[in-house]
Formats: sequence, structure tokens, C-alpha cells
Amino acid sequence: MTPDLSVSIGSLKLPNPLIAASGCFGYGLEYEHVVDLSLLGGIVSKGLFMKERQGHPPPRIVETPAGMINAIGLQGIGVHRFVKEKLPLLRERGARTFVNVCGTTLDEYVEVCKVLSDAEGVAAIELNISCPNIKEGGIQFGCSLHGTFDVVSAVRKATSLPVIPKLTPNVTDVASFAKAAEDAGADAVSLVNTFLAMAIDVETRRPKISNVLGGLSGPAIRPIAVRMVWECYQLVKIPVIGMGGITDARDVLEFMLAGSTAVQIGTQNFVDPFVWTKVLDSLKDYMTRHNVARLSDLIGAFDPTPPKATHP
Amino acid sequence: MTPDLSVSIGSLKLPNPLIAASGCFGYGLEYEHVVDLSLLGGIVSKGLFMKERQGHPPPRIVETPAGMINAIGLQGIGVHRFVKEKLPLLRERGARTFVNVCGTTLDEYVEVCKVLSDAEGVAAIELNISCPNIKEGGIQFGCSLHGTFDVVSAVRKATSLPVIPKLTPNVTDVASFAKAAEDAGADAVSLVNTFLAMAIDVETRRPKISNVLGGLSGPAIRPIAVRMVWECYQLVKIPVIGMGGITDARDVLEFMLAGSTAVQIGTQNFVDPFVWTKVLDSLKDYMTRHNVARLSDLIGAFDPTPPKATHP
Amino acid sequence: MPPIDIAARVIANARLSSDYSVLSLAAPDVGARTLPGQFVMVKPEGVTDPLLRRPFSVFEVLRDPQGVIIGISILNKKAGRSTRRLYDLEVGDVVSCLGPLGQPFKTVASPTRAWMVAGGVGLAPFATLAESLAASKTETTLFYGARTGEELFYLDFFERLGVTLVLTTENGARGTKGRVTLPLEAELKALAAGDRAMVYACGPEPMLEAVAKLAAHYHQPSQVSVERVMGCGLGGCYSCVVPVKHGGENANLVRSCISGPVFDGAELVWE
Amino acid sequence: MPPIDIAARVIANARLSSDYSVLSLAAPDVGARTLPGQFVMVKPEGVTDPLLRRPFSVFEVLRDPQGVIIGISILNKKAGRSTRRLYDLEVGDVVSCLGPLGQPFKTVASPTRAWMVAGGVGLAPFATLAESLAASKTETTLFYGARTGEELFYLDFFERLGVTLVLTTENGARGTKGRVTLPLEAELKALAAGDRAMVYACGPEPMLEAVAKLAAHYHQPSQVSVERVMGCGLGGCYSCVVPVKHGGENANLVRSCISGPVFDGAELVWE
Ligand SMILES: Cc1cc2nc3c(=O)[nH]c(=O)nc-3n(C[C@H](O)[C@H](O)[C@H](O)COP(=O)(O)OP(=O)(O)OC[C@H]3O[C@@H](n4cnc5c(N)ncnc54)[C@H](O)[C@@H]3O)c2cc1C
Ligand SMILES: Cc1cc2nc3c(=O)[nH]c(=O)nc-3n(C[C@H](O)[C@H](O)[C@H](O)COP(=O)(O)OP(=O)(O)OC[C@H]3O[C@@H](n4cnc5c(N)ncnc54)[C@H](O)[C@@H]3O)c2cc1C
Ligand SMILES: Cc1cc2nc3c(=O)[nH]c(=O)nc-3n(C[C@H](O)[C@H](O)[C@H](O)COP(=O)(O)O)c2cc1C
Ligand SMILES: Cc1cc2nc3c(=O)[nH]c(=O)nc-3n(C[C@H](O)[C@H](O)[C@H](O)COP(=O)(O)O)c2cc1C
Ligand code: FES
Ligand code: FES
Repeated sequence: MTPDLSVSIGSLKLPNPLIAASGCFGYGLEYEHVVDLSLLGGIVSKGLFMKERQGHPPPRIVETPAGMINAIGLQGIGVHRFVKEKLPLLRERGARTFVNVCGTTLDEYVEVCKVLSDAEGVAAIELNISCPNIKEGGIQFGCSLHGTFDVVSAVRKATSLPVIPKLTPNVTDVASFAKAAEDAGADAVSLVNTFLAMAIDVETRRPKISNVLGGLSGPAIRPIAVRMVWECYQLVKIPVIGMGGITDARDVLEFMLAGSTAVQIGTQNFVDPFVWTKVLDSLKDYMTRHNVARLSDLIGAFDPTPPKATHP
Repeated sequence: MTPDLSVSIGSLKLPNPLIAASGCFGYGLEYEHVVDLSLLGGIVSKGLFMKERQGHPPPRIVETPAGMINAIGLQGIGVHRFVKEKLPLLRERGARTFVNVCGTTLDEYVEVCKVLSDAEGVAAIELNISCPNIKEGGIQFGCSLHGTFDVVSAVRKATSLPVIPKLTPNVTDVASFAKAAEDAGADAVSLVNTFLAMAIDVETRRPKISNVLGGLSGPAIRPIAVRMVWECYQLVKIPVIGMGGITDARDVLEFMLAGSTAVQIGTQNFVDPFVWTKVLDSLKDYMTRHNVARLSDLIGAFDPTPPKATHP
Repeated sequence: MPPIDIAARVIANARLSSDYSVLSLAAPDVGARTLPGQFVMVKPEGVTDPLLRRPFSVFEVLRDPQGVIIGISILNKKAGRSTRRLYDLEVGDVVSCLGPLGQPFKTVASPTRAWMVAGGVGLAPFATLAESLAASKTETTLFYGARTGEELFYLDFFERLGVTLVLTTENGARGTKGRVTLPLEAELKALAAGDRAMVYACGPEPMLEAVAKLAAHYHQPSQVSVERVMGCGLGGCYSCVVPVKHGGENANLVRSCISGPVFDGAELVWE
Repeated sequence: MPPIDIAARVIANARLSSDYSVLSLAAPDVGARTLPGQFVMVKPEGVTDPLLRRPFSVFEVLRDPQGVIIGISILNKKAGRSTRRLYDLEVGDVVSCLGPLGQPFKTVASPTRAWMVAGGVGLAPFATLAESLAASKTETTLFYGARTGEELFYLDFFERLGVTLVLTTENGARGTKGRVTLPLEAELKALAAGDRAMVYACGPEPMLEAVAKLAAHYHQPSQVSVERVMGCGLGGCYSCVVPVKHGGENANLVRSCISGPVFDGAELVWE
């Protein structure tokens, strides 16, 4: 029996649930020499606006306990160059490409999605309404239920591609945002984007990154992200794509049990760009050990019965 | 020149800014054999209701990357036994005792505060409107601006002790909660309480702690907590007491530069119960190196000028 | 004696098997304060992941040839990340060692006999207890069960102290085959009327429950050392609670780090 | 050649001073692929704090007596947590070593001369470059500045390759006193019309800027190796950008891990 790792996000079928997270995998092609891009469930591009963007001045990242803060500021080549220069190569490599779409206005989100609808080789749109690193747009939509509903509705009308809003964890009740997205016609939701954070150099009394504020990612945030996925899974019917601090197969399984249909791996790419094949192997191993024929059977299969107080 | 580490929270003067965080120091007396309680700026008691409480069944804690999740569930002896059995001893030891007050209803908060007002030896009331581990009360107040305003107002009327609401980080805009507390007459705010989190044992598919959900503390959360303190500091005039993942003097200074008048140390107590004297020594060392006569001069002295991209 | 925290050098780390080692630490001041049944909270120095310390019974109080206390050892069994790391430590590495902590065993004296019941790594607190009982010339028996004959450790040590050994293994390779509670029950049954034995137990929870219930059934007192996840070891966090029948300040969930780890077997509520 | 990731055993860790060591790693396949100026991203195995790897120039490609490549070394200088940890590693420890990464130096051939300018730990990429230049019999000079005479390392190595040494120290204890740019400028000034020198530089940013500007001033080409905080080393994170005049895909902030670390000195915008 060969283990079946495939999962479905609406009409989109992925050979396995592992997706490279936006901003942590360049445009995918940067990694083609270390991993066969077609082996991944999918890859998410860096966040793209209509136009090219410079991003913030460096230093742009700083390490923190079991995590890192980044404020790249969405440096990017713009959707047109992406479609022209990157997409054809990604198609050739057999990558299932999700495009992370940014906007400073609702219209820009719609425009970018229209460009992508006309292009060939886009698997889905991940709507970035949650980047904590830019002032205009983005997270303003992601922190308001109306904003979320409106931007998802508008994009929904403009494209027939699967639309997956990416939610911010910097809200009181993330599940209500998943619900708003579902009501507006989203095909899935992905979460979490990074947590707004900062770090001060006490010797200079100045910030450690130029933008002062940035987004926290990595293992540090995993327990919060798992909780948020579980909350969303219980409230909405559309698939949830979970992420936040995944480093190995155990973490992938934790997110799937909590209700993730697929997962994204971000920061761990930097620690170990060869993470993908290692995780795939360990997932198969787990499936054999636990006699799981289809990995998708584990989605939401968390059993909330309390454990025993004593050890085995 | 002997360095002056004292700080003031309203009329309350503390010899130094280091306070033991609620729930991480028992009732204080548990630690009297490892640290002279009068050396600390203050100690915060475990959360207290009117009545005794059993808390949740174990397992109650689990470790996570650079942090831990707890769901103790506010096991406690109730305010009456605290006043009778603990407070007199704490006074004898010279401890400045903050009492962490819980309630399932607004009336209970008021009642507990009245009992404490009549007692001798309470330095201040820390209103726990942010414990993620109990279903009734508490965080319901802490997650609503009206709830926060109402409970602080009510307690404000019932006691002349300093009132310090403890804010939850599980909200979209923590500074607005600090503002609501200020408007309602709070003397200071403390933050952050723990982040709602969960962890799943993928071998058993069951939760790692009996309550399923718990609160994340420790170094993992520090970058988010520092950001929240900085946001509150910019919005309100009352003192901010910062906490979340403090392990050493550098972390204390980071919180003070971000706007904390005093700080609390929680989880690090478990790692190193002797942390207090080490941090005090290192703070003095920093003050000497940087020619800081009064530690309180550093409160909010963060300079947001971006650092250089290149190393020194 | 109040606990202290020592940055203790590893003096030796004797691997007894692929799972067990005896880690010897240069912590004389901890050793000098320790009573049988107490524990330490340890953590390799400088390690921030895992974050928290881990509890271990003090296994031996170490002395130099002149009898001067030079430290303690712990009997370490691989369970997860920290125990694996402790197993791998080398001489010269440094371990933060906080202790002694918790309530010790209450010792007994003749004519009451001392019966120690150990399951696996539950042997740990009995080396110091046996020394203390030997010093008071109490008649002492060790009922000691392990998975295999190779996992029965330190038998010489106990023999030298004059302790009677009753061994069991799961596979019957050494001692009698089966649970350690079988010979214990036989001995309890065989006790003459009026004879008294204090039954001490340390090991897996089901064994502790069985031992406490057997002792009660045969009207003998028992003291059991329980294991719970511990965040602090000092009473600060309330992670380690166990239900007891006559709990002190907190109704009936008491902190096993300060009210225990040793409890009167008749006081515990078994879950 | 695509980079690979090797769990590399430490073969040696020679402490050159209290700050510097040469860490030799058994990573033959990395060694075999490396070109002068490329770097590796390393991290002690099993360490999760710090989380991220750190970039280091490949210092030497190590060979056994038969000339077979057995690994690489890095010249490690203590700066913070990871470099301190690398300094303390012992033979047998294991380091994850990802590489080779980045753009190498472009080599030159006679009659163009090669002038390498190193400041402190900036010596690192020049050992392999000097070997490569020696193989093509290019006339090579090393301008090498350090704080003290004791921090001028591997002089024999370069002398053996026939490299001319021009040394400076801040305290004047060895070589000329002052900055390494002083003798460099003197030599640039002394170049006959029509003579050409490729100026390679690695060291602190102010030195790089001064060298690039001096080279340009005297109409000579330069290649400088820059250092930025790097999250991934593979082009994935965009943390390591530097401003260049004719940037490729991203206007003028390019990723120094894949477009560099070696840049044409005339292309960089100095901040
Ligand atoms: C008072 C006291 C005294 C102890 N004395 C000893 C001793 O002398 N020698 C010794 O080897 N151990 C002793 N223990 C147990 C020891 O503390 C644990 O084995 C250790 O904490 C596991 O840490 P870890 O990081 O290796 O495992 P973790 O990575 O934390 O856990 C891995 C797995 O081990 C299980 N586990 C965790 N703690 C225990 C436990 N206490 N018992 C069984 N399984 C556990 C977990 O449930 C998990 O499945 C004692 C515990 C207590 C409370
Ligand atoms: C392409 C490249 C090649 C390099 N080659 C070498 C080499 O061959 N040998 C070598 O010793 N180092 C080299 N470095 C620098 C090395 O990567 C840093 O010293 C290292 O990352 C510091 O890590 P840390 O954990 O010790 O310090 P951290 O704890 O991360 O930082 C501590 C302090 O060091 C400073 N710091 C961090 N990075 C650098 C840096 N790059 N330069 C100067 N100060 C820094 C920080 O600003 C901070 O003040 C290279 C860097 C790059 C980008
Ligand atoms: C350097 C960096 C850049 C990122 N850029 C983006 C981005 O452009 N768009 C986006 O939606 N998320 C971005 N993210 C967030 C990640 O996609 C992911 O949501 C987050 O890092 C949590 O996952 P992790 O802990 O596995 O990294 C970025 C994260 C990092 C670390
Ligand atoms: C075991 C444990 C118990 C806690 N109990 C309480 C409590 O009773 N009341 C409260 O306001 N906060 C409680 N907290 C939260 C801490 O006071 C503190 O806000 C939080 O842990 C963050 O600080 P730290 O990272 O330094 O631990 C508890 C935290 C822990 C770890
Ligand atoms: S371990 Fe913290 S109270 Fe017992
Ligand atoms: S280090 Fe990540 S892009 Fe250069």
C-alpha cells in the first residue's frame, strides 16, 4: 500500500499538503537547485503588487528566541514581470504556483488578480490582507471584518481562480475573519501571517530592524497558530491552510490534526532548505506506523479528550 | 554615586522595577528561602477569587519552543484565607504585595477588592481581566472595551488602593484597552498576560494539557509583548508595567526603553529562582557602563532612529 | 535546609545501559543538605531549549575516600529530550543543579522493618534511604522489578548495606518472573500478627497504586514517591498537583513538589 | 554547482587567538565545488537557539597528503553567540554546512596584477583566491591590516604561494602603522600608466568603501565582498539586500547572497 498524501483545496488537488510560504521561498526558482519544485504540494510567491517595490532599508531581520522578526516591506518585481519572467519557468518545473497578492487599495487587489487570471499557470490566489510590514492597505483590510468581506467579494467577482485570503493573527477573534472570508466566497483561508513585534538594542537604545516593527515567525509562534487553526476549523467549512513555526513532520501533523487541509512552511526553509524531502519521508513513516492510508483522514482528527496526569 | 533603581507607580514607590508575576511565584512565601522578598520591587500573588478554587486537572503545563503553555485554571485559596494566612507573613518579610484579583462577575471583582481594601499590607490591586484559562468572567471583560471600562470603574469606586488592570494580548489593539482602563481611573496597566495557545500530541492525537487551551508565556512571546508595551506607552499617560519572556537585565531594559515603568518576571522564575539578584546586579552594571544615574530615566527612552545596515 | 543552585561540573557519567546512566555532579553543598527521597531540578548550563529544568531524585550522596561529601549523583533514564541530553553529557560539562527539594521519606527504626519497592528507575531514591536505614540498623528489604536482568542495577551496593534483595523481571531472566507486587504481597501475607513493615515505593503510577493498596489491605503503612510534570519544583507554578484525601491549604489538590514527592500512600487519591 | 548540505564533522579547531579560530570541517563535496569568494551557511547540529545559520567565507579547501579534497575550513572570529559557539567546538562535533553559495571572485591573469586588500577577518576569502591566482601565475599582493601584530595570520601560507605581503597594524607593532588603505593608495599612485591591477577587498564596510573609491580614483577595477545579515543565503528571504547602481530585477536593491557577496566595487552605492 503506497501511502496517499494528496489533499484537495476545493477543485485544486495537491500531491501532498506541503506548501512553501510566501516570502520565504523567493519566487520559487531560487530553490530549484536544492529541491525539485514539482515534489512540493505547492509554492507561494513573494507578495506582489501591480508595480515593483523596493521594500524597507536593511537591517530587515533579527533573530529572537525560537523565531525571527522580519520587515522586508514586500520588495518585489510587480505582477507583470512575475507573469512574464517567473511564471513560465515555474510551469516548466511543474510547480503548483500560488500567487500572494497585495494591494494598497481594494482596486489594486482586483487589478492584480485580473492580471493573474489572464496568465497561465496560476494554481490559486493567496490574498495577502495581513502583512504587518506596510502602512497602507493590506492589514487594514485584514483587521476589519468588513474590509475582509469587501476585498474577498471584489476579488471573487474578478477571477475564477481559487481565492485564499491569508489571515492575520493580530486580531481578537481570527475565526470570525475566516467566517467573513467564507461568506464572501473564499475557497479556503490560510493562516497565520506573522505577529506584529519589535526588538530594541539596549546598548544603542535603537530598533534592531530599520522599520522598528516587523513580523514574528518561527517555532515561537506555533502554539498560538495551532490554536487559531483549530478555532477556524470549527467555525468554517472551507479548507484551512495552516502555518506558523513548522519545522518537521510532527509539526505538520499537529496542524493537520487541528484542522489544516494543507500547511505552509516558511522560516524553516532558511534553517534547512532540504526540509521538504525530510518531512515527506517522515510523514510516510508516521502513516505506516499509525496505519493511516490517506493523510487527509487526519484533517481535524484531533481528539480533545484530556490526557492522563501520569506518564505512560 | 550609588545607582538609583527606584521607580514610582502613582503614589507607590518601589526600590526597583522588578516584580514577580502572578501565578509564577506562588503566594511569595514559597520563595522566601531562595530570595529575600524585600529585595524585590514587589510581588504579585496568584490570582484570587472570593472562594477557594481547585483549578484544572493535570497535566497543566507543557513546554513549547522558548516557552510554555499553562492551564492551571486559577487554583487558589480565596481572598479571605489569603488575607488571614499569607498577608501578615508577607508584611513581616517586607514584601510589597500586589494582589491579582479575579472574578466571574463584575460584583465578584468589587467584592474581592473590598476585602483587600480592609486588609493591611496590600500595595496595589492587579485586576486580572485577562486569564485565558477559565471560561466564565475574566477575559470576557478583558476582550471588550466596555467590559474593561466597566470593571475598572466599578473597582475604582470600591477601593482607594492603586488599581492596575492586567491586559490580555489576545486583542487587535491592546493600546485601546489601556486607554479604556485609563479613562476608567486605573492607576497603571500591566501587560501582557499569556497568549491563548494549544499543543497536540500527534502520537495520541490528544491535547498535551487537560484543558486543551492554555496560555503561552516565556521568551517566545517577548518580541510581541515589547511591541504592545510600546504601543500602550505612546497612547496613555499612566504607567505601564511590562512583562512577557523576561530572562535577564537586557530584557528588563528592553521593556523599560519601550515604556515600562516596572516589569514583571514570570516563567524565568521556574528556570532560575535566583534570577532576581542576578538581574539587579546586571542592571547596576549597565547603569555604570552607560552613565545612567536614575534607572527611571530610561522609561520610554527608546530611540526609533533606524540602525545602520552594516555592522559596527 | 533551603535549596541552593549550583553550577555543577560533571564528575562522571557512567552508562549502565543504552537507556540508563549515573550522572555524578560536583555539588557538595547540595549533597550535604539532602535527605533520602528529596530531589533536584537540573538543566545543562547554557541550554535554552528545552527551557525548563527537570526533576530527578538524588540517587547517591558522593564522598571522597576520606568521607567528605563531594557531590551527588542521579540515576538518569532516557525518556525525552532532556534525559537524552543528560545521558550524553561528558566529564567537565556543567549542569545547573537546584536542590534539595521536597519532602523526604520518614525513616523507621526496629522493630519496624523497611520494605522498599522499586520499579525500574524508581530505584533512584532508595540508595540514600537504604544507607540511612542501615545506619539505624533497621531490617531492610528491597523489592526491585525491572524489564530485564540487565536493568537491575546497583545490587552490590544494596547487598553491601545488608539489604535483602527480592528481584523480579518481566521476562523472568533474573529473580522471579512478573510484577514486583507479587513477592511483596506474599511477604505482606506472611507477616506475623503484630509485625510491622513500612512499605516505601517509587516507580510507575500503576505500581504505586497497587503497592499502596496492598499495604493498606494488610494494615501496613506506606510512603510513595510520585512523579508529575514539574515546572519549578518550588511551589511556584501549581503544575504538579496530586489529589489527596486531607489536603492542606488547597482543598485536595496539593503540590507534589513541596507537599511531596513522598506521600503517605493512604492519603493519595488514585485516578 | 548547486549547493549541498553536509552534516560535517569537525576535523580540527585551531585557536589562533582568543578571538579567532580556524574551524576545519569534513565536507569534501562542499570543498570540491567551492570557488574563491563563495561562502557557506553553518550551524552546529541540533542547536535550535540561535535558530538561523550564519554565513562564512570558505577559508581553505582542505586536502589530504595525496591532494584529495577532504573538506573546508572557515576563519571564525567571535562576534556574538554563534561565532562564540563555533570557537568552542571540539573535534568530533558536527556542523551543518550548506554551500557553496554566492558569486565568486572573477580571477584575472597576467599582465593584470591581483591586489587583495584584507581587513581583519576579511582575510578569509583570500586564501583560496591566492591559490587560484598562483596557479595561473598572476602577480599577487596582499595588503593586510589588523589591530595588532598577533592578529596577522597565515602569513607563511601566502608567502609560500609567492604572494607579496604588505602589512599594517593599528598599533604599528608589525608592518606600517595605520590603515591598510595607506600603502594601497601609495601603490596605486605608483602604478605606471597602462599598468592594470584588479583590487579585491574584504573587510569592514568603511574599508570597502575607501578601497572601491581609491581604485576608481586611480582608474583600476575592483571587486569587493560585502557582509549583510543573511537569513537564508539562497535568495529566499530578501534580508541581505545592498543598493547597486544597475540592479537587475529589483530596481537597485539586490540580494547580496545570490548577486554577491562579491560585487564590482564601482557598482555599489555606499550608504
Ligand atoms: C520528583 C521526581 C523525581 C524523578 N526522579 C527521576 C530519576 O531519579 N531518574 C529519572 O530518570 N527520572 C526521574 N524523574 C522523571 C524525569 O523528571 C523525567 O523523565 C524527565 O522530566 C523527562 O524529561 P525529558 O525532557 O527527557 O522528556 P520530555 O521530552 O519532557 O518528555 C518525553 C516523554 O517522556 C514522558 N515523560 C515526561 N516526564 C516523565 C516522567 N516523569 N516519567 C515518565 N515519563 C515522562 C512524557 O510524557 C513524554 O512522553 C523524576 C520525576 C519527578 C517528578
Ligand atoms: C558573505 C559573508 C561571509 C562572512 N564570512 C565570515 C568569515 O569568514 N569569518 C567570520 O568570522 N565572519 C564572517 N562573516 C560574518 C559572520 O557571518 C558574523 O560574524 C556572524 O553571523 C555573527 O553571528 P553571531 O551569532 O556570532 O553574532 P550575533 O549574535 O548574530 O550578533 C552579535 C553582534 O555581532 C554583530 N554582527 C552580526 N553579524 C555581523 C557581521 N557580519 N559582521 C560584523 N558584525 C556582525 C551584530 O551586529 C551584533 O552586534 C561573514 C558574513 C557574510 C555575510
Ligand atoms: C522573511 C519573510 C518574508 C515574508 N513575506 C511574506 C509575504 O510577502 N507575504 C505573506 O503573505 N507572508 C509573508 N511572510 C509570512 C510567511 O509567509 C508566514 O505566514 C509566516 O512566516 C509564518 O510561518 P513560519 O513560521 O513557517 O515562517 C514572510 C515571512 C518571512 C519570515
Ligand atoms: C504557570 C503560570 C501561571 C500563571 N497564573 C497567572 C495568574 O494567576 N494571574 C495572572 O494574571 N497571570 C498569570 N500568569 C501570567 C503571568 O503572570 C505573566 O503575565 C505571563 O506568564 C507572561 O510573563 P512571562 O513570560 O515572564 O512568564 C501565569 C503564568 C504562568 C506561566
Ligand atoms: S513544580 Fe511548580 S508548584 Fe510544583
Ligand atoms: S540571505 Fe536570504 S535572500 Fe539573501
